[in-house]
Amino acid sequence: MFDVDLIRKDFPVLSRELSGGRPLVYLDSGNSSQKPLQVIDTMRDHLAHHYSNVGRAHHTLGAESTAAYEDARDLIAAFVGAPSRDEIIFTKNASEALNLVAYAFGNPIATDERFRVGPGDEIVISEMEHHSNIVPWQLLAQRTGATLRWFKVTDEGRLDLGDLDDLVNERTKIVSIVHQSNVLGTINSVSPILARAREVGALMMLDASQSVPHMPVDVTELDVDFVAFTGHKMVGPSGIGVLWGRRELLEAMPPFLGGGEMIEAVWMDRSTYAPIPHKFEAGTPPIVEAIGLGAAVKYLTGIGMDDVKAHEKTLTEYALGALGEIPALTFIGPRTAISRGGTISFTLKNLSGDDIHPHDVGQVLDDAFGIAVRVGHHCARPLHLRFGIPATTRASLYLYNTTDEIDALARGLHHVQKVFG
Amino acid sequence: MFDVDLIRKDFPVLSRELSGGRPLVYLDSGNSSQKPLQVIDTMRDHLAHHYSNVGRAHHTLGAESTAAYEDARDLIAAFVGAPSRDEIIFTKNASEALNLVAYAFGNPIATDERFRVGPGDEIVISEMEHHSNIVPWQLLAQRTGATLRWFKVTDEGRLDLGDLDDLVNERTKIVSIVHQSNVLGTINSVSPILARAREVGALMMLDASQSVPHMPVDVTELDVDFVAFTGHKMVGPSGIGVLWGRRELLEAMPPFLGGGEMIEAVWMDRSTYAPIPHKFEAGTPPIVEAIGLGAAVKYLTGIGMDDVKAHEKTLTEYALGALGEIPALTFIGPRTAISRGGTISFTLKNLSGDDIHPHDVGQVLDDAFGIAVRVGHHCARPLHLRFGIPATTRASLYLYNTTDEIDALARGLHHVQKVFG
Amino acid sequence: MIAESMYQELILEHYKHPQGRGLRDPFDAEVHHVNPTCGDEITLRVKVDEGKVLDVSYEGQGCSISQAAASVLHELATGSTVEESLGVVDEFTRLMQGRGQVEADEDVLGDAVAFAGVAKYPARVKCALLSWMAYKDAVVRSA
Amino acid sequence: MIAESMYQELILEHYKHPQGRGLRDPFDAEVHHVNPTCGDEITLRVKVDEGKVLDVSYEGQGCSISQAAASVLHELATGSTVEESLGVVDEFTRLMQGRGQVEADEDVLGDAVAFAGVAKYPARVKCALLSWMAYKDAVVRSA
Ligand SMILES: Cc1ncc(COP(=O)(O)O)c(C=O)c1O
Ligand SMILES: Cc1ncc(COP(=O)(O)O)c(C=O)c1O
Repeated sequence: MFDVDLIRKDFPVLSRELSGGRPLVYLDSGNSSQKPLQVIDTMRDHLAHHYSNVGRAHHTLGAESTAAYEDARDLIAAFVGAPSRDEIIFTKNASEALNLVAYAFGNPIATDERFRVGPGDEIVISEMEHHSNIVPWQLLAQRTGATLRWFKVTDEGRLDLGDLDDLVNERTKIVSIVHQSNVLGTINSVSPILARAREVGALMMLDASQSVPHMPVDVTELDVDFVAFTGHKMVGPSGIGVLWGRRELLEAMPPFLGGGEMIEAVWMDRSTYAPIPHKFEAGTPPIVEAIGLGAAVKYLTGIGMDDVKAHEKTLTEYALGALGEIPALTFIGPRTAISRGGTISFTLKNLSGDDIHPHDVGQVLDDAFGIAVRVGHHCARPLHLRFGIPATTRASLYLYNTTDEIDALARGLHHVQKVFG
Repeated sequence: MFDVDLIRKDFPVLSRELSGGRPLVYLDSGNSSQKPLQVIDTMRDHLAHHYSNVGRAHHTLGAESTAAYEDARDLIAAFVGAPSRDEIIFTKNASEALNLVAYAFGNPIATDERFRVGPGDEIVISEMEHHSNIVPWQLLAQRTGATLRWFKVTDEGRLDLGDLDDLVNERTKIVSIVHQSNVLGTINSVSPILARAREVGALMMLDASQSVPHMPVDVTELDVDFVAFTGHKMVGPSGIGVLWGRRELLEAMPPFLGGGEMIEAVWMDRSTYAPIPHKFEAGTPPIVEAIGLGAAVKYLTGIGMDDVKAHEKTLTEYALGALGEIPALTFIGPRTAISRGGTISFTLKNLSGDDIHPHDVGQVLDDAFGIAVRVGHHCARPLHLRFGIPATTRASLYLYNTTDEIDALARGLHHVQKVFG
Repeated sequence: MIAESMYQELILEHYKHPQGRGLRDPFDAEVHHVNPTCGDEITLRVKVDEGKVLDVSYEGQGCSISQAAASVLHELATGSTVEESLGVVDEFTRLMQGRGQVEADEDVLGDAVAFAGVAKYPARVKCALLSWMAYKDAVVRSA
Repeated sequence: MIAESMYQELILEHYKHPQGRGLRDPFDAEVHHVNPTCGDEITLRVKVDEGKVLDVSYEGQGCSISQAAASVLHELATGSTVEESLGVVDEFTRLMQGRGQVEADEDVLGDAVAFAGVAKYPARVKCALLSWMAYKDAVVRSA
């Protein structure tokens, strides 16, 4: 049984009192989530009693560290339904995972036709992407002369697939799209885009940084080619991210970072590379961080991702209702809890109709009530440009949030309107 | 006063008993070091009470996390004498730092002449490099058609500078050399190479992964252009490394990984980039890991790097003496403690003169006595090829090691000779 | 509201009743500065005569911090000497970039000391500095 | 020496007294396998007749695990059927790649069960498997 009060006890920071006696109301999990004791103590225990470098273990600590690190890979593979544990590549965050794939294209070392990119070739993203799924592709386009194109976003905050057949065409090498928007909350439906990508022989990548933490995600069912996500948003530690990719593609890609662990044999003038996943894990990996992420997915699995999703859906409906009643509050993103997650962005005016800058909203919420929201463009500036606003206020919900906290937010926003009235 | 017994109390794992009642004798710090409570608890406390994403903080936890993360940058800048904190770039390990610099070269986006690389241009490394300072340059050479060249190593395990003027010449774009060898222990003298590099207008990078943990290193004094090192070898956590570079060069380099935090403004078709250090820190950084590394350098500074160095010198002299008495043991690397650190590699025969494979040496040391050494090529296969051996056994010393542990190693090696006699 | 709040009464006052707002003639230099990360903008003019700042006029949009900072700047700079005012700019910059660890010199800063709480929030420091950097730029160009 | 030691008496015995070592004629296939990470090498020949393994002969260098594994392989495979021996190879591979979490089937593996402790050390698994993979390869080529 999902019991949010019990869950909250696992997260020490949630019972913290901020200066001035403000209880913490953490509504910024879309930015980064808090960590349960189960994760924190797993990391602490490993650091204190079992730590060593992994991979080339010929001693007890090395064997323990390696086992824990590779067990984490198993746990994560199972968590996202990867057909093979070898397809789980540990990176430092989702951004590295996205860059890793982007750097595989147009690399003179790449021999596989699918990764050749030059002038005339096209890369397709969307207007609702996080900068981490925009800039790597811009850089790729600049390096190779390829053309970057993108899906538009509708006024309701959905992907505009009207020009799908034009956008994704025979020149397209890869389509990389966010699974759940970190601003709008929109969950994109993958299959129509994937079908078109397959039709024209393009590869498809999903930025699942905001979906894997919040709902059951199965890469086999999704059937795309690459999926990126990040540990710190899913009750795991910072410093660890994941790239899942199809074995066959990962094997066809050139190496990215060179160094220890990713090699098979090295001579001064040439090298051969280790099989996946190690081929893409150069140097000492984020060992304790991977182990922490393993503990995180164990924790989430223990609770059940279906229940996490259901809880967040209830909260989202409640929040859309409660915030929707605030006069002069405008949602940016879907107004109903259908095909959307618990990431709720909005703009706010005072009762005379003047804009209140999100910076001011966020700071007063924190100052006065200890409510943590994110304000700004949330690393999705083009999306804000599209809506003609410099910034929004964003409340993002997670398994440990409550309707009381949403009530507190609503009260806080009324107060903000008074302060800047 | 340096007191190794007190220091050992800070490292919980050092009082661990392995199965069968073996006390742990950890002689594998060159691979990865153990962590003191000061580091472990700093990380734990941050994760449990202050954690949030950094950078765009508009709430209390965000401000606390950002302050801790940026304070760590200050601590590390001070630790290596960086002229400016902005020159300290957090990476996931030393390997990423080395790759970051290698990818700056021959990138079509690079506009600065010094980073243009193509056929006819040369890159110089050495035969004693770790794979992480070989493979990135091989990949660069393959991407661009440039030529990779290298210093040879003498029988004593020193860099052979005999052909310095030929190797480093007008065609050389960059020289990247290890500061202290992770196999031989050799500390390379930087100035003759640097002088020649300056003469011909080449840049110079140091792989200081094995020097920064073990002696005072001052990047301003060294006067090179780039220095890479890694947290996990200097009593810090996994998942964090550092690139130091001259401001002027870091500013001239193209961005490496694209994404959140490294931008100034993003449009769909172009971006401008944040000033250093953030320009090279795409995505959510290893926040808690950087904070842990800050605690690590605080710890090392508290003890004093001069004392750490002196302690290790004493141990190294003792170890060279004690192991030197074992019949049929051959050192690979300098036989005296002059210009060398406490990384001691060797091969071993049994008393009938047959080679004992290092794998067997390491495993029996662990099995029988709980002694952790590293065996294999230590990610420096070309160096082993140069000495005509597939592998060595390596004992690497750190501030928490004792002469008793070296005695245990010597006894252990005698036992190994008996087992495989 | 807690004691160390960033939102001092004074900041809100200046935000709601900005001093000297509006672009005026005559002027020696006009600059336009933008904070691309949050979209705050300011257009600022200075009129200088014999080392004295005769007017600082401006128009802009952004959060209360950036707007109030421009208003306070107007008050402090107008009527003082260029040299004095640049001294205040330097002290204000030092305070803002001190990550909450720098003690503000109230004698130099006057009302601008109300912004001390901003220094703890790196993302807000740029808001506070926007108009001040624009002013420095404008003064240099007016010379 | 501790109980769960990787160095079972049996492994050391085979290492010190390798069975069937040396390259012999006649043979149907010869292969040469290398473990590039640690430099272990093996040259291995098989002689097969009507589905029966008549001889497995080999020459190699490397650590005790890789050498003993070849010796044990020789004992198990020689005289058995190709099919049976490949079953043993599969079970041995499963054990080695089980990261210490797989229960060995002693009935199938016989003496090779002594290598169970190796599975905990990923870096050593390749040593144990070197000759067995070479054998599988040779059998395929001999067909
Ligand atoms: C000399 C040297 N360079 C580079 C590295 C790579 O460091 P990391 O594995 O942290 O990337 C190491 C250690 O593994 C090393 O010893
Ligand atoms: C949708 C989306 N993609 C990518 C990222 C980047 O993740 P990270 O910062 O861990 O690299 C984020 C979060 O910041 C995100 O929300």
